[in-house]
Amino acid sequence: MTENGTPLLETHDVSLAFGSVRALADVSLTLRRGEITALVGDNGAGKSTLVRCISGIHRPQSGRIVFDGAETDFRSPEDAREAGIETVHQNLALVEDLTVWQNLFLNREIVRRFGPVALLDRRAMQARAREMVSTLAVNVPAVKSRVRRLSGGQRQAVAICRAAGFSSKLVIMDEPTAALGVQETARVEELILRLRDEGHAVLLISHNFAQVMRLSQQVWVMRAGRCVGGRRTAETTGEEIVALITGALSN
Amino acid sequence: MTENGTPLLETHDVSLAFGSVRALADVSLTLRRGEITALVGDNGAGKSTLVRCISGIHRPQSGRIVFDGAETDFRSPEDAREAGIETVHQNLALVEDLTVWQNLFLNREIVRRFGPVALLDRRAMQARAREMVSTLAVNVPAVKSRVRRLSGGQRQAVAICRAAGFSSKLVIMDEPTAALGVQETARVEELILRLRDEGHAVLLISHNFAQVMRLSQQVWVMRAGRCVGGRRTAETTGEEIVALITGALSN
Amino acid sequence: MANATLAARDGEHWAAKLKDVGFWAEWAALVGLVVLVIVFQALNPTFLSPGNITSMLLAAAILIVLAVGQTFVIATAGIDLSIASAMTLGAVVFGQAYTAQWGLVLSCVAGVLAAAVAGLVNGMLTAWGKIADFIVTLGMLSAASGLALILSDGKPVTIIDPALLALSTGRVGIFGYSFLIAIAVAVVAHVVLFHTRFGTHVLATGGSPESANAMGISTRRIKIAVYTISGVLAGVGALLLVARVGAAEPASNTSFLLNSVAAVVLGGVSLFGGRGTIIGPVIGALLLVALVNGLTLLGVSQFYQPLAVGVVVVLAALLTRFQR
Amino acid sequence: MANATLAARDGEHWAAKLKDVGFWAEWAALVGLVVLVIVFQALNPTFLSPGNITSMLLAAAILIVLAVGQTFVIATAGIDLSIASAMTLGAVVFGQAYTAQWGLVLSCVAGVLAAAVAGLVNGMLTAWGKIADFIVTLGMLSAASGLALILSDGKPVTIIDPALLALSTGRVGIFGYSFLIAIAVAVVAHVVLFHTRFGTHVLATGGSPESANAMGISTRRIKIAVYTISGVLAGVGALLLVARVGAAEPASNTSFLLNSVAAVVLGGVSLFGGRGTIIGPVIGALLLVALVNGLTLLGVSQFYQPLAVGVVVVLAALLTRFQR
Amino acid sequence: ACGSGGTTGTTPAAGEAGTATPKIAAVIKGLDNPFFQTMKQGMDEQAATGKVPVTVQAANAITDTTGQADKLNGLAGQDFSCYVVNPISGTNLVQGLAQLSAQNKTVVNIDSPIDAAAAKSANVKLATYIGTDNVEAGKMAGQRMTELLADGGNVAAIGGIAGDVTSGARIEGFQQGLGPKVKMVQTVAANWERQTALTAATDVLQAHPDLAGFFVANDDMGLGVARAVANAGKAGKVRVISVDGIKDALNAVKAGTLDGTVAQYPYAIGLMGVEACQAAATGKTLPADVKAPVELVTKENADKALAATPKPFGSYDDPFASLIK
Ligand SMILES: Nc1ncnc2c1ncn2[C@@H]1O[C@H](COP(=O)(O)OP(=O)(O)OP(=O)(O)O)[C@@H](O)[C@H]1O
Ligand SMILES: Nc1ncnc2c1ncn2[C@@H]1O[C@H](COP(=O)(O)OP(=O)(O)OP(=O)(O)O)[C@@H](O)[C@H]1O
Ligand SMILES: O[C@@H]1[C@H](O)[C@H](O)CO[C@H]1O
Ligand SMILES: [Mg+2]
Ligand SMILES: [Mg+2]
Repeated sequence: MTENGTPLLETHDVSLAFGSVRALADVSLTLRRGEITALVGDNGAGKSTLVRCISGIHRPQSGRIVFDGAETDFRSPEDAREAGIETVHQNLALVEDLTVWQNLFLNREIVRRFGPVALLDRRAMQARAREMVSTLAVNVPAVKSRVRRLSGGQRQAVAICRAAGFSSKLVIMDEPTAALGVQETARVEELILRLRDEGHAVLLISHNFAQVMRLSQQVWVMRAGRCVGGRRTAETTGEEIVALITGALSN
Repeated sequence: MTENGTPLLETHDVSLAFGSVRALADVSLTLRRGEITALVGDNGAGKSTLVRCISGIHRPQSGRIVFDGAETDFRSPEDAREAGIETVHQNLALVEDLTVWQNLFLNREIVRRFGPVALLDRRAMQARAREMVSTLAVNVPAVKSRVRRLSGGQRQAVAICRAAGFSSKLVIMDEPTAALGVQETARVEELILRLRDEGHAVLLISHNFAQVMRLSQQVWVMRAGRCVGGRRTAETTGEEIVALITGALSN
Repeated sequence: MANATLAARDGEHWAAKLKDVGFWAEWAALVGLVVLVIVFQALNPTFLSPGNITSMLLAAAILIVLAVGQTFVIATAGIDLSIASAMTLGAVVFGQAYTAQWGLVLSCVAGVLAAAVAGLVNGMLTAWGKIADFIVTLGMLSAASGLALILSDGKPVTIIDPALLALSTGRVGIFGYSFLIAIAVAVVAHVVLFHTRFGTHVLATGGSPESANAMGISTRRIKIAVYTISGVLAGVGALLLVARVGAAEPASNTSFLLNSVAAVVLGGVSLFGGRGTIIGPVIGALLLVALVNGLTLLGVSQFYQPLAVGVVVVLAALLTRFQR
Repeated sequence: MANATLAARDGEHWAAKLKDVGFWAEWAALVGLVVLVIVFQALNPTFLSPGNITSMLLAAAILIVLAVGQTFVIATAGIDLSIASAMTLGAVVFGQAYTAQWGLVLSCVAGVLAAAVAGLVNGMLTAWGKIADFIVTLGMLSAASGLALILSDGKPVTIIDPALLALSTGRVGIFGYSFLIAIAVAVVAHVVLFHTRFGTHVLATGGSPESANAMGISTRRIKIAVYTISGVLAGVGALLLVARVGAAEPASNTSFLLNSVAAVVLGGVSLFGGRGTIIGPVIGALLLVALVNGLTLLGVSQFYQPLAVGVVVVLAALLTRFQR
Repeated sequence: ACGSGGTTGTTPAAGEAGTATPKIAAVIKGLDNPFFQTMKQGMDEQAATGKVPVTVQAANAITDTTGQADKLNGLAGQDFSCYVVNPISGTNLVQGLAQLSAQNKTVVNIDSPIDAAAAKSANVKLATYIGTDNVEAGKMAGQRMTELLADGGNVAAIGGIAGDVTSGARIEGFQQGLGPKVKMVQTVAANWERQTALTAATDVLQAHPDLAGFFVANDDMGLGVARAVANAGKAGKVRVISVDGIKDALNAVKAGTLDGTVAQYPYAIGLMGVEACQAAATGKTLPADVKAPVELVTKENADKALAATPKPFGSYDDPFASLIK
């Protein structure tokens, strides 16, 4: 069951509406172990909403999500993180007033126990944080500076480091390289490949086709809240995907 | 003086430090009328900071900015907008709790005068807003919905519409297509070209080289707060630009 | 095609609104008020007698005016803790001017002006001094009541003026003049907030000062303006207060402070700024006044009244629980 | 190379901090306090006499404890308006228990528990009921003081207990026991806020609830916890209060409410949450107490005192004007 | 609650006694009520007459128990020899006073009594208590109300802050003074605020259309209640009696808008407070409990009261006057 290529996550007819806006309509798709799965679609197609359902922020109004063999009903992001899902949200989910290292270890803090009390091991976290950040960033921000001070790309690097830094079964990245420079993008792509090679499944959302074709094994396409098709990357072309996205081609 | 190809904006040795972080160090560059000028560089290189200086949010600690023949000393973004500079900021500068149309017309509201009182012409603004947005967006958001409800790409479309919608001499776009889908990106690129053809100067910040090479006439490269070089796009290659960015090539 | 979807969406606007819990949340104060009225009326039929309605509306007038002022400030994510003591200052200045034979009109102007200046100073200190709103207006709360004490030498001045008496007792049908003035203030405020550029800029300043700034809105000027508005309305409240009690006193009026903010928040306006209505706070003010009136009518013991007020306020607010 | 830059940057940390105006802003309350002390001492040498220092620190003890509780709430972008009336409730419950011969220890527990329950209810209503903090705690302000009135039948109870008397009069050097307790509370609070996971989560909840939530922090649990902490500290304040005045009274203690928030804000903590210190509010509390004490010592006329307090509070806050 | 306590009537310690002029500090209750200004006026005038220095401090609000204690502590550190205190509650100043007693400073209690048991346990020695008997004052109002309502009727009471002791004592006294045909139907708390009292009275009038009278715990509120009665068109039909005797209330009694006020004489209380300090400084033994004068002012004697204000129009017993001759 834990072999590469077997399904890790499946959504079955997941639907969610915000008032009169149907953000997700009967979305069914599959993510496999040891693979990079891409999710593409126009702006407002519902990609981020799906991510938020999988990572426990929203609860689908109908449909099922099966993760790691068991049906899940995440009542909170905490449940999803416990189950082994780390997410880089499109809005990054950083706390601007906290420092880089505090954000990296948010809710995963390293503590030292003194009898009944557990105190933060700031040193250890700062040292680890420095390591983590310097693998990705070029203009490395000081780990003690507040996230508020970072440039757009520096923030994105911090969010990615956080998701990659903790052992998990699935890493979801919602447009991880949108704000990144060339060098940083290259590093993140390396990181994504490394995660896959270490056996993690990765769900990658990206508007960058070259990137999708380069990295992924499977592509799912969303249009106006529906999942309108899936292809093995090796068996499709950029043109076909674009046609699916725009609706020129229907499944 | 107002002919295409003549300088519209020049920065001379502009510098700015935040505490001990030198975000800009003696940046000098030129933007010409009727051209698309690209500004590229790693994350944290100082691109957005430069934009914020030009559009009146920050004031340079030293150096001069010459716009449209006269030395400027914008004391506020209002001054810059008055002078004819519209900006799409990287953080979009939208007010989440206001509606799409309110954001589009923020500080440019259409009013109807009734003697001494000027009341908003909501109808007119909403109608114009619908037109503006539908030229760019694919999943067109309702103009009466609050920006808080929009997807990442929808927001970006709103911010771009706003900058493009008002006559100005210079339109600055800080990573305008970062969150956009394929179709939306294509539309924004069309828009940028149209703006140029209508005689506006455009300053485009982008990490997407293909885009930069496709659209711009001039490229400036920043590295760690400095402007390390400029090239006519026609006379350079993606490789040379990357070399400048990484520092493999110095000017 | 895009345009078709669009038209359809805007068409669904109202239907969607009614389904949307957020919409109901904005009207929670109204729902709360209606529930309260039904309960009180069932328990004591005098509650909805014309006489009692008149006196409730009269009692609410000052609070409505203050709540409207407070709404402007809160819409910019500020808070005016000095609103009640600016009112006290206005009342005392009016009283002194009146006693000094300045005549009614000039005295009114002086009273309103004094409160307006307190507001202006608040605005300038928050805008230029970059001091937190809470501290500036807390300082002003103290300073304005100190000034009121100094000016009045701590003594109330009885004001007997036929025009003021008419203001506090005259009415059109069941609506007393004071209440009508308060409603007029609210209507003007609604137009200003939702139908002028200034109003949009107020909401933008509260919603995201950086974005408003980036779009060239002078958030400083907006801050100064809203605090001045709050001051002016405190001054109007002062006149209504003097008319009502027939005297200008250096009393602290603290209950007006908390109640003005409570009315605004009960009216569905977020303390974090950027959103707001005028009708909400007006209904919030009516709710608070009706609550105390009803409890008194029912003869609820003085010891049980605070408890009842607390519980009802929370219950009314529970109706806003669906707010996002 | 990257790591070298990094080390250098972290090394510049302190030098940079001293140059950074934001750093000074955080210590503005301290600067304000020092300036105040110098001025008062110059004008009246009794100010820094050991006796006066002792009585100032004693007077500050309750405010410090409340300000610490308020800091936790404000760090999550909430506000506890009921802190002073929870204290009143705690005091009354303690008084009733003591009069009913429960013994000192059990009575103390009962008093603290009563205030803690008020806090817990605040927390549950804000977290689960999704009602604005301001309204919930405003309701509780009213409800808790109502309960206090009902329980005490509106009458104060005199408490004569040697242990409590020792608490309010005993001292080590110039430091009274009450003050030492307050300092102990502050130290524990500092450790909790900056050296535990819980503290980080409190700041994250205030800084960005959505982000905290997305990272799996239960912002609800945090909200409930901070309000409970605020309640417990209101209970501790109640014990110090009873010891100080020698009686458990259903008095409203409103000045403690505004002062507790003022101390926190003067201490450089933003009402918008996400940032905070403990030392700041402690100094803020000392500043407020020293101010009143100094003005009294100087014999500033009673009418001019509120004005002076207002002006000094704003001046002290002006030192934070460089805050970003 | 009345009558005061502690170990009173003590002679100040020998060291402090003698012919020296006392240095006096006074801590009174509030700022925004003329009652306390008149009290201060009495102190100031006696200070001028007797050529003794007096420093007067007041709490910020009539509810600010601990703030008042802080003020006392601020003064306690200085070299005053006599402290005149008007505590907000029975116990809020006890701790500070304990300190003073330990240093053998003279403590004079005026207006509101310090709780006897608390004073005793903290070893607070009070030189004397001078103040109004609030139950008695209420009783006078009750008796007057009964006279006015010859045919009986329903009355309501408007009190200060819920739970306030002074207010409670007055209302209690008022009820004791009522005859059998007059019935109390409701008590409402109006926070000592005129506007609140006006609103509360308006509401009570709605609830009890047959109401015949109001008793109000102080004049400031009483004027608001009178206004409410007038607004309801029931002037003259609904009787209003309050307590304090501030100038505006005396004028209102004269004009007939108020049916009576039980005048206290804060002027006399303040004045006697200073006299007590002077007497103590000369080593005299002070009487333990001095009843301040209280007079019922009605339309008939309003002129007399107005002419004399802030002093009482009748004669009253000042036991200190002879001591400092
Ligand atoms: N909280 C919300 N309330 C109301 N509508 C929402 C909410 N979140 C998303 N939507 C709507 O749901 C739709 C899908 O949004 P979503 O963010 O999932 O798009 P997306 O595919 O991630 O787009 P992008 O590529 O621009 O990020 C959009 O029309 C958006 O306006
Ligand atoms: N307000 C600020 N306070 C402190 N430091 C800042 C501030 N704004 C930017 N910086 C720092 O200045 C440097 C330049 O930032 P800037 O945002 O201009 O980069 P950028 O070139 O736009 O990068 P990106 O491509 O990631 O958007 C960064 O190191 C950043 O951390
Ligand atoms: O006796 C006084 C007066 O009645 C005043 O009006 C309120 O406080 C009491 O102490
Ligand atoms: Mg998205
Ligand atoms: Mg940038």
